[in-house]
Amino acid sequence: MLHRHPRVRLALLLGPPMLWLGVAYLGALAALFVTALWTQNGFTGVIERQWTLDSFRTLFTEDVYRTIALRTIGVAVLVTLVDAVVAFPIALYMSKVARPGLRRILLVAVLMPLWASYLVKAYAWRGMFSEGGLVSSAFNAVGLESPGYGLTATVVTLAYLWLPYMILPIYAGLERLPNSLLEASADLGARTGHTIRRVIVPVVIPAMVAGSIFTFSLTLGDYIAVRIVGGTNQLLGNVVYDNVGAANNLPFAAAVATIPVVVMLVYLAAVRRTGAMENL
Amino acid sequence: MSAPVEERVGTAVSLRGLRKSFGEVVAVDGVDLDLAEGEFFSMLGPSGSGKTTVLRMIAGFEEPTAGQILLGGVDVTGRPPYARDVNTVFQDYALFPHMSVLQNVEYGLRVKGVDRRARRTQAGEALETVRLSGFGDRKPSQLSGGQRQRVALARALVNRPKVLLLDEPLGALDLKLRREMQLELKALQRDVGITFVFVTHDQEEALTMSDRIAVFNGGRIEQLAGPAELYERPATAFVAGFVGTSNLLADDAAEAIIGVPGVFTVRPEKIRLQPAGAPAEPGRCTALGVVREVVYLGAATQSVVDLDAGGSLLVLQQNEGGSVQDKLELRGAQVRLTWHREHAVEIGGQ
Amino acid sequence: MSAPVEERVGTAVSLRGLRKSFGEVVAVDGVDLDLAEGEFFSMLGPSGSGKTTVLRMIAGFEEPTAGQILLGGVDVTGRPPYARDVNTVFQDYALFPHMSVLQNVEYGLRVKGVDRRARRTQAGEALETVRLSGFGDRKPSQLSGGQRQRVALARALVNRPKVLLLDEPLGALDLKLRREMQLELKALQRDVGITFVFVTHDQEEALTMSDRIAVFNGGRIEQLAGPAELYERPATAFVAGFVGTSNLLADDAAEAIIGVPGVFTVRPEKIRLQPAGAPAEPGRCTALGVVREVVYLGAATQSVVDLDAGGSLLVLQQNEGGSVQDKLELRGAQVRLTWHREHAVEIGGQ
Amino acid sequence: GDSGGSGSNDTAGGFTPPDLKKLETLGAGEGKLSVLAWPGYAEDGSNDPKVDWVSSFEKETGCQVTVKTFGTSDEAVSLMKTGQYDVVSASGDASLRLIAGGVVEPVNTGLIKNYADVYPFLKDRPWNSVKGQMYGVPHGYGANLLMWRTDKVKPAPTSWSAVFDANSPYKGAVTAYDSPIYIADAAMYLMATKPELGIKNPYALDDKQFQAAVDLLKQQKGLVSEYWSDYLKEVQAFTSGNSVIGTTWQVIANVAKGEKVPVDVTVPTEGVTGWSDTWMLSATSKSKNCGYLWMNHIVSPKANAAVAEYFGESPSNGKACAETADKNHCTTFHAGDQAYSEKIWYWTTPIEQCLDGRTDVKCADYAKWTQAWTSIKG
Amino acid sequence: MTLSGPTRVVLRVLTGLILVAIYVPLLLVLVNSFNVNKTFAWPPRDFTLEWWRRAAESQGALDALWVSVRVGLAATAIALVLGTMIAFALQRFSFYGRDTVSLLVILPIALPGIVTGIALNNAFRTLFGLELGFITIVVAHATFCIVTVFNNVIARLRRTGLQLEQASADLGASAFQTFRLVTFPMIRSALLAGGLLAFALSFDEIIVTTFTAGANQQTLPIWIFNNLFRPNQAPIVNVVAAALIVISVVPVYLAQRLSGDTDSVGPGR
Ligand SMILES: Nc1ncnc2c1ncn2[C@@H]1O[C@H](COP(=O)(O)OP(=O)(O)OP(=O)(O)O)[C@@H](O)[C@H]1O
Ligand SMILES: Nc1ncnc2c1ncn2[C@@H]1O[C@H](COP(=O)(O)OP(=O)(O)OP(=O)(O)O)[C@@H](O)[C@H]1O
Ligand SMILES: [Mg+2]
Ligand SMILES: [Mg+2]
Repeated sequence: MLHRHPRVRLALLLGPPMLWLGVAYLGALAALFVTALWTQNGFTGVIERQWTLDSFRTLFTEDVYRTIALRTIGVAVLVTLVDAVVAFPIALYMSKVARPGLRRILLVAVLMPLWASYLVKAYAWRGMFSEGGLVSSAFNAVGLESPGYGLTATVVTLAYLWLPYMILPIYAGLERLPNSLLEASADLGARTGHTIRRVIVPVVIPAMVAGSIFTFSLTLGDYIAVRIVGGTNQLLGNVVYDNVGAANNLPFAAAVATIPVVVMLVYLAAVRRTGAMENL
Repeated sequence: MSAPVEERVGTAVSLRGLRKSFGEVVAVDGVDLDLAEGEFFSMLGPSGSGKTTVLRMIAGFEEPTAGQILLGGVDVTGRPPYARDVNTVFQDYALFPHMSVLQNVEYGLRVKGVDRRARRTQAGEALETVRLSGFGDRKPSQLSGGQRQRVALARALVNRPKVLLLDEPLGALDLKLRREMQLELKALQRDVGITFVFVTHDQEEALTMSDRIAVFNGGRIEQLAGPAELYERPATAFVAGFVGTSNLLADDAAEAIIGVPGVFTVRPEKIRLQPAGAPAEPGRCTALGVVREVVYLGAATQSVVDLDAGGSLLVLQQNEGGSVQDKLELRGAQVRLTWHREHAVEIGGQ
Repeated sequence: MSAPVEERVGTAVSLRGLRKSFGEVVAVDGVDLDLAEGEFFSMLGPSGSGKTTVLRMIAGFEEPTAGQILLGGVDVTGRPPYARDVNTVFQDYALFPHMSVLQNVEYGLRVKGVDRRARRTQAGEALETVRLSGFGDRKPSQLSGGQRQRVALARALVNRPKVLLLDEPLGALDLKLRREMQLELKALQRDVGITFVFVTHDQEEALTMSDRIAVFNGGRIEQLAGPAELYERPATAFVAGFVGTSNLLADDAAEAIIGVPGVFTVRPEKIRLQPAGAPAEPGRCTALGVVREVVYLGAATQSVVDLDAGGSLLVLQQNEGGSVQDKLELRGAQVRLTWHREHAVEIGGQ
Repeated sequence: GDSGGSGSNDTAGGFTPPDLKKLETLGAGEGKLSVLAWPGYAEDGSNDPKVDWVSSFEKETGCQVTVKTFGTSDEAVSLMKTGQYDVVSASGDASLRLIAGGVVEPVNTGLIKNYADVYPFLKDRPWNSVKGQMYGVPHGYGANLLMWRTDKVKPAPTSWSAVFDANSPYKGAVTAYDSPIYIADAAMYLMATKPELGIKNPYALDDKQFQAAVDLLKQQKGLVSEYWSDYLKEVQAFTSGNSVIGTTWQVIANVAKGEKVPVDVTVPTEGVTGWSDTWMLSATSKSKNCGYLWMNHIVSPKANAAVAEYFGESPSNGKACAETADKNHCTTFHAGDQAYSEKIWYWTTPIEQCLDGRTDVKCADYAKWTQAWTSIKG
Repeated sequence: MTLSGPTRVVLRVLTGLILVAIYVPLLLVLVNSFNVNKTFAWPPRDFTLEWWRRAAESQGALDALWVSVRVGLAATAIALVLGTMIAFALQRFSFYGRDTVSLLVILPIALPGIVTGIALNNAFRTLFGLELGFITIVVAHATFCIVTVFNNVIARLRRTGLQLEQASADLGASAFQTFRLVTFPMIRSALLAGGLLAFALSFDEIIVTTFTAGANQQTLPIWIFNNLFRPNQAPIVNVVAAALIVISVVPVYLAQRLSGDTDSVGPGR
């Protein structure tokens, strides 16, 4: 029966997940952003359903939000770059140098930190960045001033936390890259640097972009790590959190939340063509 | 077909006692070879016989366990691939998927630092050589198998290497295309005059194209000769079987028919199939038998004849004239097979 | 070779006005066919000519855009694959990698609910038929290409289908193995008596194995005939070129040599190559020319002769005797080509 | 004196809470109770078997307790509004919002036996009552003190100027509490140092006063190494020396001293802010009897002592002082010391109607405070 | 030999350094779980087993672990079903809006967690009238876990193609038999890899969980979060984290072995 009706089969397959994602999830998002156009009673925190652009007006007129948004995007970019730079050699080693046995062990080694609590890892970095901690000892040993708590520490900690999400897609991308391409490059006279630059990097870029979707979105939404190692800095996540969790001002929180959402949607649209979506 | 090796100017490639083992497996077990400049040299052998491994050692992808590799008289054994004046055409072509056809072909010049304009010109010429002008802007994924094969060829040739290594370059093509590419490749080699080292497991391909052929078996060279000698005078039963159909006469049958004990091979096309009553000819061996099977091949007809003396022989008859039906009706008939005494080649039993 | 179709008991497969289009592309453009029970039927044609699509429609993987499919006289056009009494041997075998050889072979019986013991017995027999007893416990990945091919065959045959569909089943095998498997497959088909529908783009393969051959071109059947007729009497230039080497004589050359204007084809093996001074024979066409190229093929030698009257002809000579060197030295020589008048076949120009 | 004592003003805000009925008689327990509490206020032994004042309650009353904790007062408010919790330990900066929003209901203190023992100066205050009607049971209180590293900060500070003055020698090592309510600390400092602003109550700031406090905090940001919101972070910062001076809670100082960190605390001359927490009952609770039983239990001497000691604050029940393990606890935390308590400006939710009684101006409400806090941190 | 000798050496050294950088913080956590200092001041004054002893007695940690495991399993199960369905729909059918669907699948992971968190929190309470609790955590987690399963399964489907299923139908198997005997075994290892990653993602999620957990359910990360803010509890958190790292080797390694091909483990691929 079904075999005659591919449309019916498709509907049966897509129906439940689309109800979940398309109706429930998208619906929740839509409801949130509708809330951004309402207002709340500042004292009781009760949402009043009157249409107003006040939240957005505040968001765009106060410089501080632009500063925070730019800072957050900057941190996300840096975290992504650090992760890409760090993940590349280890992924390359795993996929093209290590033997299968070692490869498996390395993969486990890279995945394992995912199971150690996020908070505990962040506090471990707090310890390392504190005065007298490992990082500052290392800096002092070479005669430099330790960066201490601040944006540097935030970038390092976030990059550390999201590293596995960058390594895995790059590794998978390199795994799919046939060895014969590397051999062909060497055969045509290219030294290793050339081969990496001209053959390996262009081919793994989609994988890196796939990883960057994770690092970007996770950074844009984070408010905890920056509180632990960020010194006096705050990111967009903190503003959203403070307004919803603290001030109970959901309309304004929703308005602020549109910033990372727009950033991510623009980013997704931009990377769509690279084929990154296939590499997630 | 080609001048004997000795007359050539120089030696392009020399392999001296080349060995390679992967752990327990001995892939290449002592190979000595000298390839002349401009020669079309083929390595033929069954799967796993070590052909690819030899090629990869020449290219520098694999380090020999023992032995030396000389290119133009210079020992290059320890050098990395990019420091060797050889290029490879890979079986799967290994075209860079993110570059256009032109960029692929330019690649070798680009990494050597040839300037943009010179690069364009030379790459354009190379593409013309393989009849792909106008395809420069395409991506490899937009080409057919045969076209990709030609891009791989152009990419290697543009560097004017001393030696071109080809690992079953036609293996992925279909029969008709393969035949066409064989002719093209051979003509190209003649034009550019570069030494070709060609790996294949297709005996017809090797016979058609090569100046000399090395037959590999178990990591060693079983016989090294020109196509005709290899085909007409196989040194071992293995070669006889691998290069052409193995038509063996052994033991009693050999004694009865040829008059001497031993193992002999007779190529099917050397055998004449006659009515049983036909008169014996002097100087020809004769065997009586019954036709078990007749297969029409188009240009020829192949018959299997069970010999009265034991064993059976394949006979190939060109379909020059006469009706197909007549030939097919021979099935079950008594026949006489004859061949020149010299065409029964004694082979080192194995 | 085989009895004419009319004598057969029944019709295994009938295709009536079969069409299939994918969007704009018309893959199959009106095909009518009747296949007899027990027939070995081949579909031959270049890439993209629609062979696979026809096969997939018979198997039920593709719904025809128009037309009907009858199996044993019953219209099965709308039925799903599992409700058709046909089985398929796929080009890449499509063996289930997670099952052992035995489990693969048993699969069809298992889903039909045949009990364990009966299943074992029948699968064992099928493996024996393809000479793979003792391999039942291996995984497909532990088999060579030829062995996998035989497992795929056993897996299909164990169901005793009315019709077996084979889509280039030998395409992935190397030359030597392919020849062996051709013989085996043909013998097997004779033993089990099942109708085989065999897709190939290798003309030699089709000629060797088939009772009848349909030559496809652009989604249509160009010629449908037995091997000998197809080869000796091609209906069109396309068939002449695709089945064997196309040796065309046209225009002035035809007028000069054969005496009538038109397009003629002569098979290379029908042509006799003689010294230019040899006497003309009655009843034979004659053409003078110069040997441009000689290629040694092992069992035969192929020459390209440029005709004085224009055009060129390929000539195939079986290497029955004489030295190879003599033949190769003919390059550049003046020669006379002759053939029986009847072997110049006039074809419908295209 | 009157310098502190937000308590002197009994007419809180002047808003009218929703008209809700309080319970008149106590019935049998409903068998379960959902508690929303500051971490450390409702310990059931699951984190440390020795720290448990919930199990005994469950045994006595048959009310099975589930505990959810929150990190800031604001979180408490939003969680309470879900209606999933029966009782909450609300600080002064949350309580009025809960009352005004109709989230919690008036409490009949007559039904709570231990209420009688609660220090009188904690009863009927603007953050736990409206127009003389109590909305909960006072539970414990404490001050936001000034803490410093005795080895790094010399001489010992006596004024908040050490953390507010632009020329503070401790630039880059100052820490401050990470919450909008911290604006009150700045206002309190200005009350003493800039009398011309006319600040009477740090929780009632008109635009000019508010702006002055915000500007002070923006200037302070240059001195701050980090803002803290949890114990661990501050103790670590003082241990490592990343912070050497800043606002703190007594309990944090105790932990730090326990870890042999050389720190000391004081009540600076300008006064301090602080908290006084109240257990309140959800208006939509289905377990109100258990809620009353809980409120009674939690201010009972034993439980009140246990909480005060574990959390590090002053108990609200004088009898608790006899039950503490550390006999000096009540002394350390100035329990029952009305004069000390009067010096504390307890956290109160800033609302538009000025809490200091002014009616000619509008005061900055908490939403403004929140947005200002974001812009202070930048 | 695809890369030159020196490059291999450089890569080996870099890999070593990166692994050190990955494991130093984890090692620190382990060491701190023995640190007598309650706020794990560095360097440790002395070591103690006290925290391990107290952790072993901590019912709260065990309860939270159990909640996390149940949430992880439930969310993974849902994600397996939904992710597989979408993968099949996208791989086996061409229809208008395919791109939109594939975008929709990655949206929950591509949008910051706090957005997903407050959106779901708001929707659960106001739109669906659900009480926050176990179910809401599971729903939220499943939403962003779908993508990992989807990616693994669709990559596998792309690689295996349709032919095995056609072969099965050809041999007489019904659609259900084909799924049971051929399709499912073919995607099993991809399901395992995707499921493992989904579980890991759910297991350590804190932001979305903060907004979707009710009063009575705390997952392990939430428990950790709360206990870091409790005097004297922080060291126990270190113990729990250290124990988790050690224990996690087992499922990760087993999954690697079972899935056979190493390449199929990834946030997808
Ligand atoms: N990297 C390797 N590691 C281990 N064994 C190898 C490796 N490369 C080749 N071998 C083994 O060496 C032997 C020779 O392999 P090689 O690839 O040279 O054969 P070949 O003649 O090219 O065969 P084919 O026709 O199948 O390509 C085989 O037994 C093969 O299994
Ligand atoms: N699923 C499909 N969608 C669109 N076009 C298709 C599809 N399948 C086949 N075609 C087109 O139909 C035509 C016939 O294809 P078919 O596979 O039947 O050829 P074939 O004769 O089997 O070729 P080959 O020898 O390459 O296998 C081709 O042009 C092909 O591109
Ligand atoms: Mg090889
Ligand atoms: Mg096909």
